[in-house]
Amino acid sequence: MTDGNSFEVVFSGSGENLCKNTPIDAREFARKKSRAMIDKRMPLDEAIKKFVLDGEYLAIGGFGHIRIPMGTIYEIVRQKKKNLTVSGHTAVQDIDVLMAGKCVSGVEIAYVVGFELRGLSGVQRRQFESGEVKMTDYTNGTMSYRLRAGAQGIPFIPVNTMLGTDTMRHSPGKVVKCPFTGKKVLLLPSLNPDILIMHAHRADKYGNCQIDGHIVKDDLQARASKKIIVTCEEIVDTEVIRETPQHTVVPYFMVDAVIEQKWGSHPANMPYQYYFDNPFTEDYLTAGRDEDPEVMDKWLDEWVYCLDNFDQYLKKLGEERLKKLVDLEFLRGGN
Amino acid sequence: MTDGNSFEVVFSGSGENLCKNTPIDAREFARKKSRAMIDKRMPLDEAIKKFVLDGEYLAIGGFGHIRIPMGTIYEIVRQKKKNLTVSGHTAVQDIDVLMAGKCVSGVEIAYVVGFELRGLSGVQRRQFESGEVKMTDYTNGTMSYRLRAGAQGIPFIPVNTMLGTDTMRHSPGKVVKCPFTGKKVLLLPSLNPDILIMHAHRADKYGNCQIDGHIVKDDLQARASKKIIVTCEEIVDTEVIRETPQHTVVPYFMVDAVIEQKWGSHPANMPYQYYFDNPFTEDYLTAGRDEDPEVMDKWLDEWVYCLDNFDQYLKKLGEERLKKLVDLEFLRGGN
Amino acid sequence: MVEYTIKELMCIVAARQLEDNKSAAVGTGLPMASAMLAQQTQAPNLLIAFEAGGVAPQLPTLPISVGDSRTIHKALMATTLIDIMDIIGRGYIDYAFLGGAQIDKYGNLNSTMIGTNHNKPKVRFPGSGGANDFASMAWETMIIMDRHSPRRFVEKLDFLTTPGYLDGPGSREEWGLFPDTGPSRVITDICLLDFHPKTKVMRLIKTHPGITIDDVKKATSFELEIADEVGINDPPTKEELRLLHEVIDPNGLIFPH
Amino acid sequence: MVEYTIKELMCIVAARQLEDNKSAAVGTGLPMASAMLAQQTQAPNLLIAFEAGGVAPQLPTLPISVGDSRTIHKALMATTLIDIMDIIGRGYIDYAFLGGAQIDKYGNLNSTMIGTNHNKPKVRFPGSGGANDFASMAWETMIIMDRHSPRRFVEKLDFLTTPGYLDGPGSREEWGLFPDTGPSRVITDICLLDFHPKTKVMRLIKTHPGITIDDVKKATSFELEIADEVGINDPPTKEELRLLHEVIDPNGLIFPH
Repeated sequence: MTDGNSFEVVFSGSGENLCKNTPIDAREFARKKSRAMIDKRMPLDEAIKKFVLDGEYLAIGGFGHIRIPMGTIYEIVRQKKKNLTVSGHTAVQDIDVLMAGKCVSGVEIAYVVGFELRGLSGVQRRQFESGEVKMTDYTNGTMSYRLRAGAQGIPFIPVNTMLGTDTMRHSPGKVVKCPFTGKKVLLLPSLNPDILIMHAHRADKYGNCQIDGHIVKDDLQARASKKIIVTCEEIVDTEVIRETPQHTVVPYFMVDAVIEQKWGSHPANMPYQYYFDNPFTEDYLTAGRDEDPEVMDKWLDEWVYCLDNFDQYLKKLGEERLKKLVDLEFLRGGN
Repeated sequence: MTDGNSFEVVFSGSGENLCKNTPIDAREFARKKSRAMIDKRMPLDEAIKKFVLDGEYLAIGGFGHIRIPMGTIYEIVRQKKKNLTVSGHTAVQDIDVLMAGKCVSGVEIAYVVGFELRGLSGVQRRQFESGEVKMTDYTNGTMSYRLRAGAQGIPFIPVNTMLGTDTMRHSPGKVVKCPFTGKKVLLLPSLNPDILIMHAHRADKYGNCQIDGHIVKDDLQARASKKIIVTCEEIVDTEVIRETPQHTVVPYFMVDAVIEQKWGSHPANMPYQYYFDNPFTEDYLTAGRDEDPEVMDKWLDEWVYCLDNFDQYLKKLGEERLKKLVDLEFLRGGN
Repeated sequence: MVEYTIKELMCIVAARQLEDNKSAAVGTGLPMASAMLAQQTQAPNLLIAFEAGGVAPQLPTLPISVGDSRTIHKALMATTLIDIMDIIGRGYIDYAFLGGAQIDKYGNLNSTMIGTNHNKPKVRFPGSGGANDFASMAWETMIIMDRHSPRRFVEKLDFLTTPGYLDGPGSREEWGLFPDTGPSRVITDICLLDFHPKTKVMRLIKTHPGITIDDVKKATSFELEIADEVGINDPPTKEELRLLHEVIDPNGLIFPH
Repeated sequence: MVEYTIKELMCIVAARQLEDNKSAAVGTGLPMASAMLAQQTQAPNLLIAFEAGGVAPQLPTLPISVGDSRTIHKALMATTLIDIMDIIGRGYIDYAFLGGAQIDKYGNLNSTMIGTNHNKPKVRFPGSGGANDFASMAWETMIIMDRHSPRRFVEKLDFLTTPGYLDGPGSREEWGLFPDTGPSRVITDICLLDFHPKTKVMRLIKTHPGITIDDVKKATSFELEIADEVGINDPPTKEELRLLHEVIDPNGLIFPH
């Protein structure tokens, strides 16, 4: 070890890294998983009981109102999981329902509180503004970069963003000069969530998953996370996967549980299958914005606690309503 | 800037970074390219004249004997380009022909000289062992990681490989302790090649490219490189690209020239289209292994210099021979 | 005379700022509508990229989200969020097109919180989303601020979410942000601003019809630069309004009929 | 008695080392054939991944390259080289399966050059390829060396391309390589070796039929550890040979008929 150079840290942020896993922890975890093709189908409630533990760090697939695993979210609330730390990578209705159900004690934020064009969430504002939920701010890009580092198994990654801002000051990032070029970059710690919940277009019973359209970040989240619960619109034969291997986003050996859950992203948008259920989300937002928190509790009673599972939720929605979302997706009959 | 920490460099390698571009140079270059959809079709010889300049750093798409842009390689040799530095990311017949044509003065090596199961190359051994071609050694993984950094626009990237080996000692890498976890990692400089030559299954005339099967590294090379020349088996209407946007590996605005060149990877393997022309490669290797370098010069005369273009090369090969490679690919009539 | 709302005017003025043959990464709402309008007018070759992975879609209608399936409808590429960020980092995106809750004289934006304690904000906003990434790495940042008022155009932000020129000339470079980047335009409900090339302070260049320079000064808590000749933005043309209502937002998502 | 070649024996002995329900990233040639044979025998659930992006193909025949189209034939995933590297870095690959030109007592490999001057090697070999990455990040490294001789089993490598235990116990960890990783088996044309758990020096555990301990010592330039009981590798069974010739390599690419 011949050189005594050093590499100056010109700034250190004050934020806390809310995920305590290192890439080495994630490796040890991966080592114990079988590489065999095992049938991983199980009821959703069983999967949540087994794999989502109080106090864990949760990553959620999809983006905003797109391809988010809402069926799984409702089940986590139904089981009253506690003290989850959530990766808030454009987190919208997914995190909102979790927070309404009092499941969340910390969030690493890129985008929360907002429902994009639909305005702000009352539920999230109350919990963040009261200080009861811990926050560390990042950006959508840097949350992805942290996952990329976690997927690679490296403990940190340089980025060209956040530099000079309060977003940086309140993060755990450190600014250093590149030892090759002298350019300043921000180093951020990698991210290895305990568990990823995601919703795919199709999977086989072993967990090989395919997604249609933009992958957004599910590929990185899957590679970075220790455990994965996949719901999908359809469970297909492995031969279907083998016909288009280029289309596989997550290989089976990373996956712990597979559940067929048609409409599993409702009220969100499943590209090429169904569009947003906008009135449903508006009603939900309105309940959350009511000054009386019991209004939201009543919503949860009606749509989560009083139902045994997601199939009952779908029954309650009714076929007509769901069919209309398919028409909307295919631009039949207005936006 | 509040903190005076530093970040110890415990080792610095002695190797030279043979690519002088920084991510900032690559950005400035990208800024000048039009974002308009412009017809970029042109004859291959014109593209090479215009975009491949003596002394540049060249990246080559594909891997080993798979999906390499041989038509473009032959044209570079035909035009007697000089002093290219080549990214040798499992470089086999592609780099061999360039070196036989005396086009190469430096190589960043992950894998060279070998033709996998077919043994070593006489051409490359002579040029590397005489010291006439500069070498810096890396690995296949680290060459990809350097490209990923170049694609992200960061000047360096941490990796978990090469540590403690002579491969590391002879690289420009630096070993540091992670400022978050204390784990040692190797930092390598990012890579932004001057030019990428690649061969795709299909592209439109603007340069939107799709590849079938494993992408290997063409996606990263495209994002990292300043200029791109694409040859493809087929030029398709843009509507074809728009039908499966998930399948697009390189978007048009990165691309400088598009050339339809059926069989453009011969004698290599184009997945789902044609298999290796093994006898062709064996004959080529035999010529290169001859102690008399004129034997290789004769091969080049016959297959490159005496032909005006790749179409003449295909004519010389004959339809029967090419058709057989399709049969081999689809496992009709033996390996 | 053509009737129009201020929101329509803002969208149209913003669209007019975008040059042809350039590229834009756009946020939800007005930025998206402006970029789409520019494609229909002076910038037919404007490349639009969406944060969630959609590149150059043929948008059948205004997307409600930067990730929704409209953003990949007949797109040239449907990729990942990190790929879009890399593409911006590599210098392929000319315009970052954003909004915010507060802005300061150097074009820095707050979309994180109101209050003084980050752990217990008075009002919690969404945070950066992709805004900080876009404004850090794209060549230019275009900003739409929908209410120009002293509480939003402030001397000091409650939280600096997204970088403008940070502490002024040279400050972006000092922190390691890419050279020759930063905000170039601010479009508000009363005016159009750019940034003084030397001081990097926001500069009034055009007011909206009926607004005076003094109105703008009063609506701004910090001291603005004022261009030597302050122009007046042309009101929307009939064609611009038609495109907005019939082509861009036929369902009245942003611009109700 | 069954007739066999030494190459066949090496491939078969190597295959026998692979446990079921594990995963292997394999190089060209013997490693690939061994992993395929293990799938046909004691390790039907062995996951095979190829450097160029093929994961769990249904190999119709022996691929000639780690990237050729056979390696994605009816695969579960066809991805990128960097994704395979990431998957290894994340701990999903149990066996790196490699060869080399020289090896030292700590299982370090040279596949780069013979000579003393890196800029002007006496013999230039291919270099690392993916070998260094595999051996750095997979849990175990299995090594096949096709000629066990003093010039190949050396005290000091001409170039340390790919890490074994580097300078001995603790050395991998000191350089930052992942804990609890390193070479576990060496299969040669005369014997089978592992590594002493304390000293990390290569240890003879089984000879091939007809080979003595002394033969192995003479073929090795460094001082080997010798297991308390050195066994003898069982010769190939008829079934193993049948699988090799009829199922794995029917075209005689590696094992001519």
